[in-house]
Parts: sequence; structure tokens; C-alpha cells
Amino acid sequence: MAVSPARRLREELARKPSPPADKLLLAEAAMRLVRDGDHVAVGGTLYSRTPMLLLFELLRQGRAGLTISRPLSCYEAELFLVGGLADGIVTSWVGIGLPWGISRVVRELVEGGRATYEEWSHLALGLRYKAGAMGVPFLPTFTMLGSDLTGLVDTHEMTCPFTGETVLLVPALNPDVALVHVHRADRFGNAQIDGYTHMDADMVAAARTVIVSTEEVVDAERITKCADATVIPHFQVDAVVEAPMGAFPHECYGRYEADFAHFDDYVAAVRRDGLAAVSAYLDRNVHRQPDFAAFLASFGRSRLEGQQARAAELMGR
Amino acid sequence: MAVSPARRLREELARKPSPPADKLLLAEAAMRLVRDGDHVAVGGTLYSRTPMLLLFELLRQGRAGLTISRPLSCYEAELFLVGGLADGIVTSWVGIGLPWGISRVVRELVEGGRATYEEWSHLALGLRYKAGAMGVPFLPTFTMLGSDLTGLVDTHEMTCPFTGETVLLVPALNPDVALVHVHRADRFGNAQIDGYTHMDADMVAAARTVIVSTEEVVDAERITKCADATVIPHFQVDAVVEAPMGAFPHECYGRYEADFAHFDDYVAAVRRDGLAAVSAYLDRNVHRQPDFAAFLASFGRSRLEGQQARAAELMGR
Amino acid sequence: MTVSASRLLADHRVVFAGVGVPLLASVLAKQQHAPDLTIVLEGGIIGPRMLAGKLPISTNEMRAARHASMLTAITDVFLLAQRGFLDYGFLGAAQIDMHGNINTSFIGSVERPRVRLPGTGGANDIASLCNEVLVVTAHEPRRFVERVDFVTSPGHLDGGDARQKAGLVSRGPSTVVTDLALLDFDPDSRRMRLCALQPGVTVQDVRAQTGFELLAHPEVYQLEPPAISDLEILRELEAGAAVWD
Amino acid sequence: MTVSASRLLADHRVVFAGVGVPLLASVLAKQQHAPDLTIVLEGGIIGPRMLAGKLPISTNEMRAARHASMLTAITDVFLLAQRGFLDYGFLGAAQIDMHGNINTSFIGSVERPRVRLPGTGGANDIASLCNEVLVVTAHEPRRFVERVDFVTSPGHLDGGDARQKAGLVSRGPSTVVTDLALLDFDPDSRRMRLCALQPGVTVQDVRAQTGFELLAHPEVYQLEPPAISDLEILRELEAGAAVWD
Repeated sequence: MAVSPARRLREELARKPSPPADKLLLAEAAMRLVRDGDHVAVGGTLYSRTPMLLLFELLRQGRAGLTISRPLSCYEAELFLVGGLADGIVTSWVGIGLPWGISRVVRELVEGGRATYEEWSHLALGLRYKAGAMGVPFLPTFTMLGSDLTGLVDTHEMTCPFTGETVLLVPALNPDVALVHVHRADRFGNAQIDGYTHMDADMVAAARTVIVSTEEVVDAERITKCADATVIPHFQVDAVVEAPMGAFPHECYGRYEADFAHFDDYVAAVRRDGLAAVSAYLDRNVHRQPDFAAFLASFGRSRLEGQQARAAELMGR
Repeated sequence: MAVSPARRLREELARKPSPPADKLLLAEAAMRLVRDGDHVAVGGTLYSRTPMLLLFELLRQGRAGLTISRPLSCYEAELFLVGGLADGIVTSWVGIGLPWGISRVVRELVEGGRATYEEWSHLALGLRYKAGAMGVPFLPTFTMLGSDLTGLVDTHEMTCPFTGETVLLVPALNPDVALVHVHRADRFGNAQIDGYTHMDADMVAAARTVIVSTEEVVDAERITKCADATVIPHFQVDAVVEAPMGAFPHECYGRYEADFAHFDDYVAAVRRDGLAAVSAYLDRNVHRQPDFAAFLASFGRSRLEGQQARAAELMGR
Repeated sequence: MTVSASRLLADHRVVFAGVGVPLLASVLAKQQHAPDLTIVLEGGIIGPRMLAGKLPISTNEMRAARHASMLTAITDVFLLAQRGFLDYGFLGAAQIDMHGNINTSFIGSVERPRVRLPGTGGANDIASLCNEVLVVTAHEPRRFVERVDFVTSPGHLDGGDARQKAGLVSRGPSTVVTDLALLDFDPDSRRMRLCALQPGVTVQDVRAQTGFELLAHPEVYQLEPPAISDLEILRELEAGAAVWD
Repeated sequence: MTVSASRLLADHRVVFAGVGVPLLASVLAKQQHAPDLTIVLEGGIIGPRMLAGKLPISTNEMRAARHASMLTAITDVFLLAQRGFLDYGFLGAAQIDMHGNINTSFIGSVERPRVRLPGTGGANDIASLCNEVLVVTAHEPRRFVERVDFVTSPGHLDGGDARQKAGLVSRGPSTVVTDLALLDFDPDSRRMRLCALQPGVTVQDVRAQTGFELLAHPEVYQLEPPAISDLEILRELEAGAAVWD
């Protein structure tokens, strides 16, 4: 997407009131905020704190022409491409992890020219969200210099007027929508994340519309009690969705581990059936389930509890 | 100070090993790391979390030709100027607060050409530390544009190559030394701050040498238990100084309130005796006290406990 | 003055307040007509609730942070302003000129200042980055000067579209609230003009206290006096604030 | 290969490790000769201690964060590298050329790639920003190519001072560790050269598996074989790691 001038971004914000009002919505209503053609930034990274409940709802509703950006993309990117909602991804890496090999789906779509993959270095993408969050149209960096990556994307080299050094300018990324999953939020949208925060805070501050799903909706008092743990202030948030285990089968730090066996099954099916396996996955887990709770229930309670127990064990609880 | 090229800053860092070794020092030894002519960045802001124990020790030892930078400068700046240690300050504001009026000391010294006051906007100074922390020689901003402030300091305007907007580039500030006071740190230097963090984390990451004073030296386990509250990693720290009430008579969030009556006495004396009152203050509180503990003891236990009780009350404890 | 300022603050918005009149006006607005106004303070503090009688003396202290929903770094708060999240910013003024430029740095020349003022603090940033800037100051000829000695905080610079041409991304000062009047800026020339009078004040009173030729709005009106409830709330808020209780 | 890599890590330094061989090598180094080596992982994780048998599969998960002294944002970790705090960075390679440039993006042309690889992830940043870069990869002719199809992660580019001229602020790859050998770069031409051989490997073996003319250090030596304790530690670390226990 083209870089927006600061004045335009600010005018958009100024048009929106930002009260600490009750923003609690059901996923179905919240996801209506996403429009065809939007650039949707997806919080978390790889298989950590992915806003899976929100993504599944969006996949259920269907959209066209979306672009999906994410620091490291996991198989949710494949669902959006094969599901026909998105025709491009902006990321630094796509796959699940070493044991699962290269993404056959992305290979097939990108090599065949049916989807675009705009590649930025991990830091460069982080700086793009950060520039967007800081309200400036670019940030300078020493990464990506000299590589062939810069030839494929919109960057500029300049000479630093203070030191004479060569720096690369990467453009701000202000997504139309940011979707993030957090540990706790009050109904106004003040949100806290435990552990590593990925790029969520910058993504949210940069975005034009923000939907937060949360493991727990808590009283405002719970937030003010440890206000230094708040990473998203309410006036950056448009909707709050209650989503216990809302990142599953991905992990949520301290709450539950990722379900690696689920990934195994998915990858085995793709190896066997190609893109059709992705459609079948969508059919089984999204379209034929009335909601995310039903999808979770399909794992069975003991498996879900096992994932929570593993997290507790790792946290030394 | 001139903006340092990234390569030089990086080479300096690369020469220093960065083990998680025991860095616990007495203030006297730690402050020997500060050399004549250094640019010393002082953590906290105004009368909040000022590393007063470290500053008093430096004032006791004496130095020449220092430059002191700080987001908002309180009367510690006056101590350094009148004490003859510093001949310039880099800040956005100097004073104590509305009830105490304009700093007579800074007026006299700066108007008389005996000290320099390099003025940056609050954000611009914050961005200078942040650029230093990020390892880039500048950051872009929309602040300070059009004002007369830019004419007095080293900034550059440029046209954004992405949007055509005018942006101001402010240069990185990589202080020779950063002095910060935190709530808790382990002996390796992993440090945590409660409440607002001022600009301390950026200042520390930007600086060439870092001395941290801490209300409490804690076991490494105490840090790892809430690792998401750590704002300074050990490899950024050169010395750790144990300093209970080490920001007093300034405040430390959640621990003790600032001693406003102490400020009253100081300002009344300056109104009466001018610069001589500052020398007398130094004499009484620094030079004639064997150490900071003795300075604290001069307040009397009940007054110190009263300040702690006020903090506890504000925290709802 | 505080009451007039508070009435400029609309509900459901975010105000970047300093201590003193701005904070009082913001808290008053929340209690009177804007319960969902969010207060942001420069010390990294978002959404605090003040304790009556324990108002902070600076925006960087515990009293200012009470019951905040978020505590963060100073720079991050100003970056919220740069992104456009902060709707209102308040400024005071040692000097303000006919185009709303403010000086809090030097009286006299820069090289040999007659008075070295405390400096910008966050004032320049507020003037540059908050969506709308409200100036609150005592109305005196030595403050209301034709041209400030030094532009610490940019108003409309030389007037017209000078502000936009300088690259500034926000609209700048919309309103000046004083003990005598409420003033705004002519939409074309961006020169200050009289809008409304505080109770009991005449146009002549205002002109006499203004060091430059003041334009006037076609229809200058009278400001409503403070309500009793306004004064009660302010009295309660301030009680004991000046004493180090 | 893992053991050879671990021996390159000096104590009292900070290593930016990825999962797999880099993490194993780093943990091994800590247990053997570098107890005060600090591990940093791209998922915002500083100073973690791994649990034997529960090694992480990605650097962005709980297993990777165990007992960390600091947990923060991804971007912040890379900014530590940009500032110069991260001494060692590890890279793998789908393709690596005679100047240490690495490709993990496209095999074939960009427009019509034969293989669209997963992409840079943090590899380009590590190559650009860590003080010293160590490459660990299997030694095969299809990997060791004269010129990579695409420079994802800059090595010494066209050799000589090309890297510095491009504006890169760190020294780039110093060493390539493979299952056959240890290689470095000629100080002038910055071309890859054979330094040392893994036990039982000959110079001819290495040349046969290298798709370009390999220079050789004046004194090629034999690497020490892994100690029994090395293998014991690695076995314990990996036990169960591949099973979703």
C-alpha cells in the first residue's frame, strides 16, 4: 500500500471519537469492520499469539482482495490465500518451522503468479510498523543495505547529513486494520500482554482500525493495578472481543502451548492433497463449525487442558 | 557533542565484553567511570527518579567540563553548574515546578554567559536518545518545525522521499555516561522500573558507559520471575550501585514522595543568597557528609518514613 | 479562565494536559460535561484520576499517575501526539503574539537575553503535534506582543498558510483563553481576534491589555459566568494542593 | 558441525541464536567453555535457559523464553543488534557464494522463481547488524555456488571493500562451518578460503562439494573431533525435542 502522508492519517484519527466506552463486541460484529481490499496486519508472530478466533471469523465471513502483513507468517497466511480472501502477503518469512519444511502452498501460489509475496527483512517490517506508530512517514536503518531485497520494495538510500553515512529509509506501514490477541483487556480496550510482545503495540498504534481479542475481559481496576503492564491504550482500540484460548492452536505465552500435532496433520494433508487440503481444512474447521468455541471443542477438553498444563509447567507453576 | 558514526559507536561496544558478571560496586568506585569532559545523561525527569546518590557522589569527587543532559532538569543541574563540574546543560526545561518559580541560578549563569543551555523540545530530546538507542544517526519528526529552536541547534530539514512532506531530522545523542536509578536490579545489571519509565531505557541503550543505582539488589530469580518488566538488559550496564532511597529528596514511584519542603528551603535560600546558597547547600549536604546515607540520616527517620507512607497511601496500600 | 477553558473540551476526546490550569480545566470538564474525556500527561501517564486536595505539582510524579490505565515512557506519550491521538493540547505563554506564536525561552535577544526563561519543555511539541491547541494565559500587554522575541512554540507563524508551509502537520492554536476574554484566529490572515468577553469585561478593557492591534469577530459575545458547581468542584480539587500535606 | 560452531563462541559475549544448530551450539558453548555467554533470541527473548529435551522449535515460543531475564518486542531485539550489542549472529544458507552472500529467497529468477524459499526472516538483519556472522550449513555443490541467484543476506557482496561501500556497518561473515570444513574469507579479496578440515575429511573432499574455486589458507589444519562430553550434552539437549511430548 502507498505511504500515507501524516496529515491524512491524522485527519482520519481526528474524525473518530475516542471515549473509554464499552467496545465489547461479538467476533461476528467486530470483524464487519474489515472491508474488501483492506491491508490487514495480523498480531503475534509465527505460531505465537495469533488472533486465531478473529481470523477464523473473517475466513467464515469471507472477503476479497485483502493483503495480509505479519512479521513471520504461519499457516494462517495459507488459509487466507487459498480461501480466496487475500491475494498478497507482506512478511519476512512464511512457513511453520523447521520440522514442517517449506510451505508448499505458498510455493505453488507465488511461483505460479497467483499470489504476491512482498518480502522485507524482519527488522525492516518492524520499523515500518514502528514508523506508522510514531506518526512519521519513514525510519532510517542500516539493515537491508547492499542486499537484493531493496530492489523489490519501496525504499530509499540517503546520506546522513550528520555523519555522512549511508542509511536506508523504510516507509511507514499504517495498516487499514490490525488484529491482535492479548492476555487481558478491559471493555474500553486498555490491553496488557504477558511475556514477549512481538510487534503488536506498534502495529496497533499504526493501524487505522484495531480489533483486540483477549483471553480475559477484566475490570478496569485490574488494569490500573498494574498500569505499567498496559501496552495498548483504549483510544487506539475500536473493538474488544472476548476470546478464551483465542490463539489456539497457536500458543499464548503462559496460558497454553501450540498444538504441534495439529500442525503435523495439516502439513501431512497438504503434502498428500496440495491446495485441496487447505480447502478441506477450512471446510472442516471454519465453515462447518458454527463458531470458534465449536472448533475448540472439536479438540476435546483433555487435549486443550493438556496444552494449558504444558504451559504451566514451562512457567514453573 | 558531535554525532558519532554508527561504526565508531559499534566498535566501542565491541571492545567491551558483556558478561552477566557481578557488577556491584560502591558509589565511590562506580563514579570513577565518569571522566572530565564527559557528556553525562541523567535519568528520571524533574524531581522523579533522579539518581541522586550517584550525582551526590560525583559532586563529592568533583570533575571538570561535564555536560549534563536531562529531559526536564531540576535543581541538580544547578548543583553541577555552581559546583564547577559542568559548564553546560542540554535539556528542554529547567526549574523545579510552578510554585518555585524560574531558576534564578540558571538565569544568572546563562544570562551572564558563564554556562550554556542547549534547548531542545521534550520530544526532540527524547528522539535524540532514542536514535542513539536504535543505533541510527538521526530520527525524523514533525516537531520543532517552523520554530526558532531549530536555528540554535544541529538539525536538518528534508523532504520525505515517500510522501513529499517536510520532516525535521534530529541527531542521535549517545552520552558518554548514563546514570539512572531503578526500583530493582540483579547484580549483573538486569533492571526493572515500576510505573512511568521516563526516558531511561533509551538513555541507557544509547550511552557508552552505564551506571545503575537501585532501590534493591535482588536475586536473578526475582528478575526472571517477571522478565517482561525488565527494561535494561545486563549487557548494557557497567556498574550496579545499591541505593535505598537513592533518588531522595526526589521521588521514586511507589516508594517515596519528593520532599517538597526541602525544595522550599533550597529555593528560599537561593532567593536570599543567590549562588552562594547553592555552594552552601553543596557544602552542607555533599561535602560535609561522609556519604549519601549520612545525608539521608540528616532528614531524620520519621521524615523519611513519612515520605514513604505518602507514597504507599497514593498507591492505595 | 479555568472554567472557560474547561468548556472548550468536548466529551469523548483526549486532552494532553499540563499541571495547573490545564489539569484543573480537564478534571472539571470530566466532572461537568465530558465524563469520557481522557487525560494524558507528559510523564508517560494515560487516563489518571486525580485525588481532590492532592493535585500534582508536576506531570512526572505519583500524584499525577493515580489510577492511570497506562504508564509508559515520556517519549511514547509525545509520539502518541505525533501520530494524532491527542485531540487537545494546552499551552501557557510568557509572550504570545498576534499570530499565536509563543515564547517561553528568551526575553530580549538570544545572544544576550534579558531573561533566560525555563525553556520549551513539551510546549513546542504540543504546539506542533496536538490536533488542536488551547492557550491559557493572563491577559497583559507585556505578554500580548506584536511579535514574540523568540518562537518557542509555533502558532500560525507569519499568518496565512505559513504554518502549513513550514511543514507542521497540525492546525495549531484555535483559541486563547484569558482572564479577560476568549480569542480565536481569523481564518484567512490567522491574526488573533476577539471572540467573547469574560463577565464584566469590555472590548476596551481587552484592547488596553493587548500589545497589538486586535481584530474582532463580527459578533463578540459574553461568556457565561462560572456555575456555582464549577467553583465548588475547583475549590475541592485545589484544597490543600499548595500545602505539602 | 554443531560442536565446531560452538567452539567459535567466546565467553563474555552475546550471541543472537536461531533455533536448530545455532541454539544447540550456543547452549553447548555455555556448558563447555563459555558459561557467561548470553543468548538472545529474535522473539524478544534475552538470557533464556533451555530445558534439556524441550528445546524450542521457533524462537517465538514459551520454550525459548524459559528463565529469560528480559522479554520484550521483536523489533527491540533487532535494534539491539543495530546498536551493536549482539556479538555473534548465526545464519544458515540455501545458497552461499564465494563472497559469503546468502540466498534464502528465490532459486532461479525473481520473476519466475523455480523455488520460492521461505524468505529472509531475521537473516538479512543478522547479516547486516551482528558484529560477527557465523554461517552453518551442509556442504553441498548446489549450496556452495559461485554467485547466489539472489542476495537475501549480504556477505562481502562483490568482495574487497564492497560491503563497507554499500554502507553496511558490521564486518559480515567471518566463518563458515560445514560438515566438511571450517572456512573463512581472504582479508583482501574477501573470497572464501578453506581454513580447517573436519576429522577424516580431505581438501579434495571439500573442493568436490564446493561449486566454485575455493582458496585455501596457507596452513590448513585439522579440527579437533567432538569430545565425549560434547556429544553427551548434545544428546541430552536434543532428547525428545522432535517429539511433541
